[in-house]
Amino acid sequence: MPWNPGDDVISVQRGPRPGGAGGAYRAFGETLRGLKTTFARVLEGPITIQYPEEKVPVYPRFRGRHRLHRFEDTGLEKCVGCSLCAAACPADCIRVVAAENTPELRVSAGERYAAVYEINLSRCIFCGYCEVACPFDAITMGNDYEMSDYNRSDLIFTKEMLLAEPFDRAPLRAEGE
Amino acid sequence: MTIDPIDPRRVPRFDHGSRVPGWDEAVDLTKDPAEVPDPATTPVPDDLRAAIEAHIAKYPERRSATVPALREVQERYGWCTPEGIEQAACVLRLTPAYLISVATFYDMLETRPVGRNTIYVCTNISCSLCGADELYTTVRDEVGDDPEFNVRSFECLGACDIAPMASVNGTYVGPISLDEVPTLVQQVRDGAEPLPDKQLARRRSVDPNAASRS
Amino acid sequence: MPRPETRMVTLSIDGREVTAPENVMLVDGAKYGDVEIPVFCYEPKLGAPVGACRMCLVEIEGIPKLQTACSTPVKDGMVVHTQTARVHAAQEAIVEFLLINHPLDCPVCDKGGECPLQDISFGWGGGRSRFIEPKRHFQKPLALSPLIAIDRERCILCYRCVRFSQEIAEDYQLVLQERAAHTFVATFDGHPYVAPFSGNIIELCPVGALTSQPYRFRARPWDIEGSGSVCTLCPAQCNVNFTVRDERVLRVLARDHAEVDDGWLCDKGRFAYQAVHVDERITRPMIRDGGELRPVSWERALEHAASALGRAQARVGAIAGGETTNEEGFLLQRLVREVLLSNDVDSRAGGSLSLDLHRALGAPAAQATVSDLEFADAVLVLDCEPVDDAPILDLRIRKGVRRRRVELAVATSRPSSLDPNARLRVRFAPGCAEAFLLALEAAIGTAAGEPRREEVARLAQAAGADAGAVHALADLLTTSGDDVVVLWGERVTGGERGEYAGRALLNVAGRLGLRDRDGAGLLCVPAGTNGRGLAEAGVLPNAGPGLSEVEEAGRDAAGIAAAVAAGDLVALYLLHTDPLRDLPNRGAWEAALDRASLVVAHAAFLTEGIRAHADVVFPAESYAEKEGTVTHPDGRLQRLRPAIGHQGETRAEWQVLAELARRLGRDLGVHTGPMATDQLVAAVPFYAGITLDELGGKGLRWPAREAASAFPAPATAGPFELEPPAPAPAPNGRLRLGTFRSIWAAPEVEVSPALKFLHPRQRAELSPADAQRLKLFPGDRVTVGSDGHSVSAIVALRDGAPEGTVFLETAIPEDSASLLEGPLVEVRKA
Amino acid sequence: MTQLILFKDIDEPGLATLEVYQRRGGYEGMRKALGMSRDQLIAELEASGLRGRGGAGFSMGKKASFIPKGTMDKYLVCNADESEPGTFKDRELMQKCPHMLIEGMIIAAYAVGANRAFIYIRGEYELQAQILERALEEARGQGYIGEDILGSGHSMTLWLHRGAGAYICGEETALLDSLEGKRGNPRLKPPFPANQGLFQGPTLINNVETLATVPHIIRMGGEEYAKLGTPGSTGTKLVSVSGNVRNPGNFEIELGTPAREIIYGLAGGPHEGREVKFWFPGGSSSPVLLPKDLDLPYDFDSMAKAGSMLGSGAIIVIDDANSVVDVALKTAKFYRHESCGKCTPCREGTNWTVRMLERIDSGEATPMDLDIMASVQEQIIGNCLCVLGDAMAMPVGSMIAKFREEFEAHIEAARERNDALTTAVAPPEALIQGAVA
Repeated sequence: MPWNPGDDVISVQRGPRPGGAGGAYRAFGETLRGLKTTFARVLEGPITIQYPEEKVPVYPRFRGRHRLHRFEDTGLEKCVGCSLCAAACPADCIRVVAAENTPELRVSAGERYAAVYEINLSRCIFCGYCEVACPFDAITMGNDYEMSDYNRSDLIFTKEMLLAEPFDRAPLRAEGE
Repeated sequence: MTIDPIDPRRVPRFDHGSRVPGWDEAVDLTKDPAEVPDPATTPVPDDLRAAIEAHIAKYPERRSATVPALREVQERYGWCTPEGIEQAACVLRLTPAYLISVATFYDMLETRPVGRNTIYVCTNISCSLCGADELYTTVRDEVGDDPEFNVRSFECLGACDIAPMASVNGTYVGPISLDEVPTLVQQVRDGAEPLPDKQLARRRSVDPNAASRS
Repeated sequence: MPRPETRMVTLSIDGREVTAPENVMLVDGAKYGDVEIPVFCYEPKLGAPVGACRMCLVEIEGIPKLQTACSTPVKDGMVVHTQTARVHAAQEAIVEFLLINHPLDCPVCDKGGECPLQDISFGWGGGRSRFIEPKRHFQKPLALSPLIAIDRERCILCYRCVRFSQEIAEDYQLVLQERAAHTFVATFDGHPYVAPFSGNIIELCPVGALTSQPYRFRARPWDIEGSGSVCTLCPAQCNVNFTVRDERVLRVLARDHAEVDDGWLCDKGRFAYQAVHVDERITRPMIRDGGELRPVSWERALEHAASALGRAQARVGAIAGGETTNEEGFLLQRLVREVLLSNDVDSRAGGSLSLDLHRALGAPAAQATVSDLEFADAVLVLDCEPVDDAPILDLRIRKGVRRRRVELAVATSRPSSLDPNARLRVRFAPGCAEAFLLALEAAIGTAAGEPRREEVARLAQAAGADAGAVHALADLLTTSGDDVVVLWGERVTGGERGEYAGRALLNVAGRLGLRDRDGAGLLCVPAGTNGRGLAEAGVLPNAGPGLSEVEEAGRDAAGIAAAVAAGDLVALYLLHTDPLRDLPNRGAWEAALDRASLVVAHAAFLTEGIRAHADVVFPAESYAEKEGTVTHPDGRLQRLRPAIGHQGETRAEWQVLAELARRLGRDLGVHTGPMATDQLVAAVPFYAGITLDELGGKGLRWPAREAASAFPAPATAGPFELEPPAPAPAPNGRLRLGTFRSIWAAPEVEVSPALKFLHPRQRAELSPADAQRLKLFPGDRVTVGSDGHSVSAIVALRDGAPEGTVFLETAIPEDSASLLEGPLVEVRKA
Repeated sequence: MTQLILFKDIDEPGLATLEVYQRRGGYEGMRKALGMSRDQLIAELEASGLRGRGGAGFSMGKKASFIPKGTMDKYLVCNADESEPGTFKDRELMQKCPHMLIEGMIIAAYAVGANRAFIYIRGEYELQAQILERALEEARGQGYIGEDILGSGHSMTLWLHRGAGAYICGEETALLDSLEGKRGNPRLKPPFPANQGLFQGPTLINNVETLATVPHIIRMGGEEYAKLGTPGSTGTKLVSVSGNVRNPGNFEIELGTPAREIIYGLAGGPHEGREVKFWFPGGSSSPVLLPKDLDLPYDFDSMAKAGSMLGSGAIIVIDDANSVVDVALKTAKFYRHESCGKCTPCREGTNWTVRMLERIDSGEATPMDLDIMASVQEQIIGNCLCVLGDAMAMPVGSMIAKFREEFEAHIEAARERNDALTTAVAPPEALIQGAVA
């Protein structure tokens, strides 16, 4: 078929020419609109949070770093080393090695306890399945979110670290906030 | 890893209501396994052996004589003692565990020491409708903690016609009124016949048709 | 006895048409149609169903009541419903009843995650309980034995463990006590449940009531991986499944193989895995330095061994122990024959046989299989104690007797644990199997009408046996049916006259027509795990791979010991063996090891001979790390697969052997494990064409393959003309010495924490009559001695022991009977 | 007046001896039977319509005809383990006329070709066992038991086996296990004892009364015997009446006699001023019947039609002075104690029922528990290995169904009593896991 260049010509619509009031508006209009908000809030003062001196409060159900718990009355660990958290963990970051309680060394209330309980926080996705899986409410997701470290191996939290009170607690949001 | 030492007494343990001996028992790991006793190391009294062998002869398989053999053991030792069971096991060529399994199944075979005089008070429906429960408590109270007695409330003894009744050393007696209990217990203590005129052996048929004939 | 043929029937289950073999139970039949019927008490391995748990109730059209699917055989045209409301109601009811007193402590229960009760409660339960009364609670866990813990709260009284004890192991130690809701599983009067097969109840338990003490809390099902392999702790070569977590073997489970182990394991096989990870294990090469074995680098150990072997050259003798694989044995004989140019290589403990006899006894036509023991008309157990020598065969024989009424005869010196099951028991003097077999042959002749009665009497007397019993045995073997299996211990062909005993055995086999008959034949229980495979791989002084002729026959084990002691040989190569422990005549071996200028050993443990005499020790692989093949006594090649990586610095043994050869100037051409297998298969004509893939998980019996026709035929397979042997010595105030090796006599048992308590101590088994004559009582300490050697032992009376004989154990570290040279010994009060 | 068969000479002095028994025509049936062929004998038994007197009521002749012919070891077992609460008829028969049983057994053994026979007598029957042993000695002395009995070519041994106290051993397969020296656990059926019974051989098991009737049937002829009773339930039956009646004991009645006549006529009815509240027509395992059922004819079919069963013929009468809860608890406790523990529904179901009833009794229950209890009974019925579970579930279930208001009232009353005792601290007995009664 013979080629007819006329068929492929497209017409382009051009914008208005630069300059004039319209030009000025186009150049600064949006900026001014933004500045309107700025100037409107000037009186309120700065609201920057001075992290790490100040911390953002979290919602109560925020899933932060895990915590292991003890019974308040006996001081025994709630964890019996059942390893269900490890089974539930989609990131495979929990390792539990159980051992048996003896009359001399009683660590938990059941027959067994977790001799080794490690969470590799560099792999954890904070999904909270471990908390859901735990039949004894021994592990819960805490509120801490400050977990950065200089060394990967330091991100493997051991049982003692998980049982201990965190140094700094992340503040909770108040009711209705 | 450091773990705070915790006083084990502070740990709550289950408070259970097991009343079956054995449920809470672990084995003694220092004992040897209980295999079929070797005749070379298990002395069996001759008369016991003869009695058990006589039972064995009645059946096509030796094992059948288990219950009769256990009865022999009980008769000889008062209850199925571990030694007695081992002796019977040796003659029967079975393990003592097998015999204890059978012995604990049957009510009349005792696997704990008991008194020599057995009084089974029937407390099943027919008898208890006629006051067997009171009879049982009365007999218990009368006997007290006399170690010579083995008083048990028993399931139906098959003598509801003389309810409330008891089997005293194998002799069926009834109906027993509560005020006869002291006499009965005394008779057993003395080794006398229990309530002779109330024994089943002397009872005549109550069927009016049958009675009219003889 | 012909095996039952299977016919297929068609039935309808839940509207599906299902074709299943006739007479299988509905539970199994339903699986053919992908229908699952839940069960607790049903386990086909345990024999007839008991129908106790009632979980498998189903509706069968035409029968008003619900029926237990575990006890109803499938029938043609049967219409079954497993999903009706009635069935669901019944199943929910049973689950509710079972959970009434179950503690539901799954998180702390070892069974959690692999628990049938959990699965069935989820799958078929109602999901709720209306039981509000307090549950019962007991002390837990309680010990049932050092190996097993029992938790009675969790028990659902399914009877499996008790049935195992009573109907499979037949030890009758574990029973139910009391009745009704009070029923519980226990033993007699607090005795522990210790028996060779007790561990199987752990695997049978459908809840967490019986748990393994060594495995307790070690791992949960999602932490572990399974790895199938073969147990090489005894010739039974059971198929096992290792449970591995973090590169450690934590448990051994049975891997059902109907032709090998029938799904059971002995306690040694089940718990001796602990020896893989104990501190006592050698995991680094060692060299004797200043009188002490010290760990060194591989380089140094190899260099030292290679140069010393190079210096010794042809004056090297090599012994392979039972745990050696076919490949290792094959490479060892190549190293010795091709590189060191020595002929002195052996794997048999009991002395050498002629090549012809090896061929005749190993001929495929004369072999019986393990399952033949179950389906035979008659089984003769000849001079072996299955429960000690190959435990799982003991269960198989019991099964045959119990279920198929196999006629069992036991002909041994020592009373056997199978005696109560046997129709007939014949005792003969220790070491007199030859005379006994000749007597038996003559008695079979008599039964066939030959006038050989006097000969029987004379030979029986020479064997120390009762002539009447020999006649009775001949009658039993000839009249009970054509399929007769003779299970014989390698002990028969041991000793100086082993050759003749072997011929006598072939004569008996010929008389009974065992050759060329399916379902009948001979089955040898070798002394070492892989005795058969090593012989076929050429680890014999007078045979090369495939039982081929060798140009010049070498010395056998006893000959090697004598030659080393005499200085004719200077170096010893010990692969998986400690001669002081495993071989007879400890005195001769002590002399030899003392004199040898070089002893190279592959060993996993520092047993006495290695500790005192080895100059170079290479750490030996455990069976959980090994790669290779072993041959079952019935000719089944089975494959070992590594379950875990090599522990410590351990290296594969084929690699060490190949490396030594390379350093000695010869490349064997083996760079991987499978290459060694390929070389072996190429060298053994009757293995031709076998590949590792073909072996797979279940192994392969080479006698059943076509290549078996390449098996070298013996010049003659009998009947042989045999001279009567010298009669058994009369005790004359002394006692005949009989020896045996206990199932627990193994270094693995000594080092396993859980099994330690079982390791045997020497005891002298006597008949009550002898004890009375010698004024001995059970528990007395005695010394048993002959020719200057003596061992100390504790007196144990045994009613069935023949008069005039004392039995002592071998293969134990102290006071082993291998120190004594029979045939007569003196027993004195210590 | 009823024609007496079994009890004809029951109080004759010395009837337990061979001499008196033979004087009264004993062992004539046996002599007659030994002259007949085996098929003839079984035909006679079938013609008589005799139904088993032990509880199940299965035709005796039919059962005997199931025993395969052939030369294998066959067995005859007499079930003298009479332990159903309320039943004591066999006791009187064995005690007063042991030879009648022995004669019946010889005939039955001859009829089915059994060479080994056993009497399994419950362990508690000391006196009866002694009498039977003596009678057996006499019979052996006479050559009635032994080799080639009276020249008939039939040989048999007959031994007495004493039990040791377990109700479940009255169940025929449990009895066989017990006789083999095992725990008395019922076996799975099929195979039925007629094919694989004692020591795996074909076995005929019958109750004492059934076997004791056999000589009379042979003597009278099956047709003649069948004229007694009703067409579906032929012959006479020993009935044990006990409980709240004036004259408890065994009575021989023709089947089909109205129940009222037995309870009021023979047993004298309830005591002065009392009324029948309900009654068990066939031992404690039969569902209870009400006074309105008293006019039913007492036979197998009528009892079945009324929703209960004739069972072993043991009538237990409960008068209006008794609480149905007590009776239910007593019944349930008995079956809990006697369950063998083999199958789940029976072992756990009986235990659960007892514990619920104990709660009801101690005022810890709500009417909802009655629903649960009724549903537990339904969960037991039909799901067990043998009938023991059903034997508890049926009467207890029937009591709940028929006396629901009384149960509810009892719960209410007990609760109020509890509320009144505000000081009660100790846990009620019911909460502690069951004791051996």
